[in-house]
Amino acid sequence: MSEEINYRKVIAVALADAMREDDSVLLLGEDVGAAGGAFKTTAGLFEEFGPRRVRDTPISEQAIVGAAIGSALCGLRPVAEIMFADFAGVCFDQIANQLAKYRYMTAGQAQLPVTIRMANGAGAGFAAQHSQAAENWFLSIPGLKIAVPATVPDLYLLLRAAIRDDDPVLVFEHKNLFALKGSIPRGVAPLRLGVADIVRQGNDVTMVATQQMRHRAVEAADLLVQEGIEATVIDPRTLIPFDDEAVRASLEQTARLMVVQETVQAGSWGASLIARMVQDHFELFDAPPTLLSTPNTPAPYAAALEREWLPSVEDIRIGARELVKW
Amino acid sequence: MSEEINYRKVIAVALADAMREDDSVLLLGEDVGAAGGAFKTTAGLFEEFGPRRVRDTPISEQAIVGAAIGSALCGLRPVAEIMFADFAGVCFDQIANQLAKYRYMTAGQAQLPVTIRMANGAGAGFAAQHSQAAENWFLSIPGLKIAVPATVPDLYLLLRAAIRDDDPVLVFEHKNLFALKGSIPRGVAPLRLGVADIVRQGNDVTMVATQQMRHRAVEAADLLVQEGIEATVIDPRTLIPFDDEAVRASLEQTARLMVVQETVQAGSWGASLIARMVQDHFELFDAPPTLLSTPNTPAPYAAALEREWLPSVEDIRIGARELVKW
Amino acid sequence: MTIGVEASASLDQGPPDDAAALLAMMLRIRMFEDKVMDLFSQNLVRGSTHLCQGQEAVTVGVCSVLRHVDTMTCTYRGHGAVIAKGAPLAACFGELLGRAGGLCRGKGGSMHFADFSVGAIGSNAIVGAHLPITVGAALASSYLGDDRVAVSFFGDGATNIGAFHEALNLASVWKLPAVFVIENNQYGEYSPLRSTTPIDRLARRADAYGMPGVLVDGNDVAAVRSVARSAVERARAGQGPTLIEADTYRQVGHSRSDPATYRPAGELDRWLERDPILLLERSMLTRWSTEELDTIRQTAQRDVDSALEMALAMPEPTLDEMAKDVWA
Amino acid sequence: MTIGVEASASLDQGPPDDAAALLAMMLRIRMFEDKVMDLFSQNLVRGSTHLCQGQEAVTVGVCSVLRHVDTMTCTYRGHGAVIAKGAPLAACFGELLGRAGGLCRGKGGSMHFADFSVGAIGSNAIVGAHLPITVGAALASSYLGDDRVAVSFFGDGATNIGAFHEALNLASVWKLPAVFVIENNQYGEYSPLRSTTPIDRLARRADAYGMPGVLVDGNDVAAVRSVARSAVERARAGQGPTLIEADTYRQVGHSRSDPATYRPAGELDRWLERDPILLLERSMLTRWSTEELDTIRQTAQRDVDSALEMALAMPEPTLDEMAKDVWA
Ligand SMILES: Cc1ncc(C[n+]2csc(CCOP(=O)(O)OP(=O)(O)O)c2C)c(N)n1
Ligand SMILES: Cc1ncc(C[n+]2csc(CCOP(=O)(O)OP(=O)(O)O)c2C)c(N)n1
Ligand SMILES: [Mg+2]
Ligand SMILES: [Mg+2]
Repeated sequence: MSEEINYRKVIAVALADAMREDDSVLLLGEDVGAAGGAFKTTAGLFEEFGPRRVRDTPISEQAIVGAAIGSALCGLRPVAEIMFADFAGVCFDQIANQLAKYRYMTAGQAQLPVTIRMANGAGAGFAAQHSQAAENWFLSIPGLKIAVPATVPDLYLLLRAAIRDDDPVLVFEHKNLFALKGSIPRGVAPLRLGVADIVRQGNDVTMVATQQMRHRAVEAADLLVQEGIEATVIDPRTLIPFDDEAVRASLEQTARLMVVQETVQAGSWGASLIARMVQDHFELFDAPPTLLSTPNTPAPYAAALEREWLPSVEDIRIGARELVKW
Repeated sequence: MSEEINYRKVIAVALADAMREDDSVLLLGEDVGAAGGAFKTTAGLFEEFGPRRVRDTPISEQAIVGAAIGSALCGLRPVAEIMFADFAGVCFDQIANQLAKYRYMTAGQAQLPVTIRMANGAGAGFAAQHSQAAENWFLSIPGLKIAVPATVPDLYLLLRAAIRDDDPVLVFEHKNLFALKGSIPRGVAPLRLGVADIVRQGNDVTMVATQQMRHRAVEAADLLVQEGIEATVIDPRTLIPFDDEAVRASLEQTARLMVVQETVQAGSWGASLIARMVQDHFELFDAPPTLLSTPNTPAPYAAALEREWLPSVEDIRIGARELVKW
Repeated sequence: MTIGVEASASLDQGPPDDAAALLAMMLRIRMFEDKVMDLFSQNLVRGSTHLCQGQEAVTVGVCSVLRHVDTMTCTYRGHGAVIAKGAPLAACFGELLGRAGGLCRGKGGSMHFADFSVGAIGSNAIVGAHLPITVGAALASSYLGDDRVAVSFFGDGATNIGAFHEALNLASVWKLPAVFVIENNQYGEYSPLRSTTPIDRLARRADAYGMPGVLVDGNDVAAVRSVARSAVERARAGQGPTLIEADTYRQVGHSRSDPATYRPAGELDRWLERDPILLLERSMLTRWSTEELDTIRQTAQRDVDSALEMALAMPEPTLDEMAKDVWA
Repeated sequence: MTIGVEASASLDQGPPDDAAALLAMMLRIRMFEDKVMDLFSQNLVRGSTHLCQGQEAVTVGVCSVLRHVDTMTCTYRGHGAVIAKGAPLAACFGELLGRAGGLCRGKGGSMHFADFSVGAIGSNAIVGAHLPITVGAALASSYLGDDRVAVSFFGDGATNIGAFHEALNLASVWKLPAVFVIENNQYGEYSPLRSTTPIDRLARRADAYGMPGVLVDGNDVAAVRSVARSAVERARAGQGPTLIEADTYRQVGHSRSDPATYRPAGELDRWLERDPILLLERSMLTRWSTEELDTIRQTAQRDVDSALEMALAMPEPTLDEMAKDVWA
C-alpha cells in the first residue's frame, strides 16, 4: 500500500492497472509505445500490452483525438496522449467542438468515455509554446471534465477515475512535478471527480491552488505559521466539476480567500472560482479575495524571467500576510 | 455623418475605408471575395479592390491565419475572416500559440498588425458548433486584443481601430445583431481599444454586458425604471484591454455589479471582471456581484431551448431587482 | 496512377428489387429535401440548412452496400446520407423542426442528424472534423476484430482542411477498415473547386497516403455502388482504406440563403440532364413499366408526406431537456 | 511523376570560394551544436534542445542560394538553419543561455531562434505551424511584387500534420514564391518514418498539390544547393512553390534526453560514413590542400569558441524585460 514512486512513473502504473482491469482501454499518442513516451510516462506498457493496445501515432493530434472519439463511439475506452498540453491548440476543435459536444448534440446517443492526458505547465524553461497551463483553455466548454493532479496518489486515483468515467476527462500532468515522490494508493476506494483535498487546515486564510502552486501554497503556509498565521490549503483536484462546497466550508472559518494559479487573471479557473464564491457567499468574506496569477505575458525562457513569472512561495506568503491583515 | 446602415453592412464600409487609406491592408478568407462573404459582410469589396486585395481561400483556417501572420511579418496589414467564430477551433494553435506569442518570443522583432474577424454568438438556431461566444476561448492568451462590438458605430470604429492597431486584434461580429440599424460615424475621432461605452446612467446598479446582451441589458434597464430602479449599462467594447476603470467609477455610485454574458460561468470574461473588481475594489460592494450566464450546456438547437438558454431581458430584470433589494 | 474510372455497372445483373430499392431511397431523399425547402419558406427551420438534391446517388449507392452495424459519418449536408443509412423520415423531420421526437430530440438540428441505431453516428458542422472520428470508428472495428466498416462522406472543399490529411494518413498507416467518400459537387460554398484546389481530380490525393483512389460517376448509382462494394470488401478483408471521389452536382444553393448566381450559364441544365434519379429511372425502363415506377414514386411521396405530418404533430422539447445529455 | 533525384552537382563548376564558404558554414554549425551538447551537460541550457549534427548540408545548401531579404522559417531543431541564414553565433549562444544579448534577448530560447535582420523570421516549437506562416511570407512577396522567396525547413514527421497540408495547398493554388524543404532525417522523435507514414518518398506528396516534388541527397551540399537554386528561381519567376525532400540523418538523439537506442545496429555508422562535412571535404581535396581545409576548420572553431565566450559574458535579462514585447 505504500510503494514509493514518483509522479512521472505512477502514470504507467495507473494505466497498466486500468488496462488489466478493462480490455476496452487502449492508449494512443506520439511515441507512447515502443519509446515509452516522450516523458517516459508510458514506459513498459508497450512491452506488457503490445502494439494493439499501445499505439504509436503519426504527428497528427487532430487524428489522435478524433480516433479516440470515434473509437469511444464504437465501444472502446481510449486514453489519448497529447504530449505537451500546448499542442491542444492544434486539435482544439476535436476537443472543444467534437468531444465535448457530441453527447449533447446527439441527445445522449453518443458514448464518450475518453481520457486525454497532457503534460502541462511552466517552470523548466520550455518557453512560451511548451509551458502553458492549458486547462484554462477549456473551462468555458461544457461537456469536458478537467483533472489537475498535484501528487502521486492523486495522479493515480484521478487517472483511474478519468478512465472509468463515462464522460470525456482531460488529465493535465504537470511536467514540473515529475520528480515528486509519493505512494501508490492501491486498495483505496476510487476517487470521485469533483472532490477537493483539504491539504492543510487553518483558521486565518483559505488558499486554493493546484499542481505546482499547491505545493508552493503548502510551503508558504508552513512558513506563515512562524508569523502566527494558520492557513487552510485546498487542492480542488478537478476544475470541472469543482468542489465549491469545500471552499465555502473553509471560508466559514477563515473569511479570507486566496487563489494561486500559474496563468493570467483573465479567463482563469481562479477568477471563476472567486466570482462564484463572492456571488454565492458574499456574506462570508471579511476581506477582498486575492488572486495570485502570472504577469500578462507568455512564458519567458530565461531562468531569471521564468522564475519571476511564476507566483513564488514568497509571493504567496506576502499575499496571505496582507490578506490576513486587511 | 448619420448615414443609416445595418450592423451587417457597416463591416464592408469599414473595410473599404481601411483599404482605401492603406494599401498594405488586404482581406483573406473563405468566400470573402467573389461571393461577398457567407454573411455578405464583405459585399462589394472584391469589385472595388480586386482579387489581389480581396482573396478567396480554400477551406483551410490554419492556412488563413498563418498566411495573415506571415504576411504581417513581412510588412502587410492583413484582415483574415474566420467565417464562424467556432471555427477558431481548427486554427486555435495559429491564433493562440503563433499570432499571440510571436512578438514576445522574438523580443519585438516580429510585427503582427493582424485583424481576425469572426461571426460570433447564439440566438438564431445554428446549434452547438455554430453558436459559441468564442471570445472566451482567448482570454487567457496574452498577446491578443479582443473586440466585441455591439452597435453599428462601435463595429465601424472598432474594426478601423483593430486594423490600424499594430497588435493582433480579434474582432467578434455578433451574427444575431446583423439586422441592427445605426449610423456610420464618419469623421469621428478614432476609437482607442480599451475604452468602454457608458450606454446608460443610473445610480442603483451597474450592468456590464456586450453584444447581444448589451441590448438586452438596456431593454431591461428601461423596464426597471418603472420599478424605480435606475441602472447604469456599460459596454466594455473590448475585453482585452478591459476598461476596469469605467466599471469602478460606476460602482462608486451604485455599489452593485451585474454582468450579463452569453456563455457559461467558468472561464468567462464576466467572471474575470467580477474577480478583478472584488479584489481591487472590495470596499465598493454593498451586495454580492451577480453574473448572469447560460446554463452549463452547449447551445441547443430547438427554438424553445435556445431561447431559454440565453439570458433574457426578464432574467436580467429579475436579477437586477434582487440585487438592488439585497 | 491509382485512379480508375469505374465502368458503369449495370443494375440488370442484380436482382430486380435492387433497382427498385435504390430508386425508392433516392426518391425519399429528394422528396424529403424538397419538403425542407418548403419548410424554409414557411420559416419552420432555424439556423441554416444544406440540401443535397442531385447528390442522392452517392449516399444511396454507398449505403446500399452497408449494414446497420457499419458506421457512417457525414456533414451538415447530411440529410440524404442519414436517410440512406436507414434513419426514419419522421424523426428526421422532427429534428429539423426542433421537436422532442426528432432524432436528437431537437437538440442537434439540421446539421447534426444522427441515428446510432442504424449506424449513422454523426453529422458534423465543422468541415472535415468527422474524418478523424471515422478513423476512430474504424480503429474500434480493427481493435475488436469484428468486420464493421466505417464510411465517411464529405465534400470536395473538405479535402483542403488539415483534418482530412491527418485522417487519411492515419487510416492508411494503420490499415483500418475505412472508406472515404468525396461528394465532389463542384463547389465549396460559393467557390468552384479550381479556385481553391490546384489539382483537378481529388482522388489523386490518395497517392499521398498510399491508398487506392477511385473516381466514379456520382450520378450513376450503380457505378457508385460497385466501387463502394469493392472498397468495403477491401476494408473488411483488412487491406485498408480507400478514397472514392464521386463526381456529382449540388442542384440547389449551398444553404438556404444562397441563390447560386455564381454558376456559369447552362451548367445547372447540363447536370439536370444527368439527374441521378432520371438516369436510374431511364435505365430501369428495360425491366420496369412506367406504372411500376410511378408506384414507387407515389409510395415515396406518401411516406415523406406522412412523415412530415407526424413530425409536425410532435411536441417541442420540454425545458428540462436542456440540461440533459451533457454528462453520461 | 514529378519526383526526380537531382544528379549531384559538382562544386568544381563553381567559383572555388563557394566550396570554402559552404564548408565553413557547415563546420560552424557542427561546432556550435557540439558546444551545445557540452552546455547541456553543464546544465546551462534550460528546457529541451534539439540538435542537427549530420543535417548541415540541407540548411547550408539551401540558404547558400538565399539573400537576407529572402525569408526562412524553421523548427525547434533550427540552430543550423538560423546560423546558415546568417545569424551571429554569439547572439545564438546568448539566446540558448537565456542572456540579454541573445537573438531574442533570452525570451525565446533554443526552440525560438529568430533574427529578422538576416531573414530568419522564426523557429517554431509546434510541429508544422510555421508552414502556414511561410505561406504568408510568400504572399507578402507576391502582393508587394518584390522578388523575395520564402523558404521553410521542417521534418519528415511534420508532413503528417494538418498545417502541412493546408499550407502546401494554399501556396500552390496562389502560385506563391515558397520553397518547402523536408529535412528527412528518418525519424520523428523516436519513431522511424515507416511507422507513421504509409509512403516511402515524401516528395510524392507534392503531387497532391500540383507542385513539383524533388528528392535530393541531403548529405550532398552541392546537390542540395542545385535543387534549391532551381526551386528558388522557379519561385522568383512566379511559377509557384516546390517541395524538396532532402534525405539526411540525425546523428544524435531527438533531444537532450534521448540516447537513441531505438536505432538499428549499424545504421548510425553507415550514415556517419556519409557525413555531409566528410563528403564535402573529400570532394574538395581535388582543388584544396589538407592544410587549407584545416585552416577553414580552425577558423570555424575559433569563431565558435569566441562566440561562446562572448555569450557567457552576456548578462541575464533584467526583470523589466519580462513585461516588454507583449504589445507593439
Ligand atoms: C472548419 C470549417 N470551415 C468553414 C466552414 C463553413 N462551411 C460550411 S460548408 C462549407 C463548404 C464546404 O464545401 P464542401 O466540402 O465541398 O462540401 P459541400 O458543402 O459542397 O457539400 C464551408 C466553407 C465550416 N463549417 N467549417
Ligand atoms: C504539434 C506538435 N506535436 C508534437 C510535438 C512534439 N514533437 C517535437 S519534435 C517532434 C518530432 C518531429 O519530427 P520531424 O518532423 O521529423 O522533425 P525532426 O525532429 O526529426 O527534425 C515531435 C513529435 C510538437 N512540438 N508539436
Ligand atoms: Mg462541395
Ligand atoms: Mg525527422
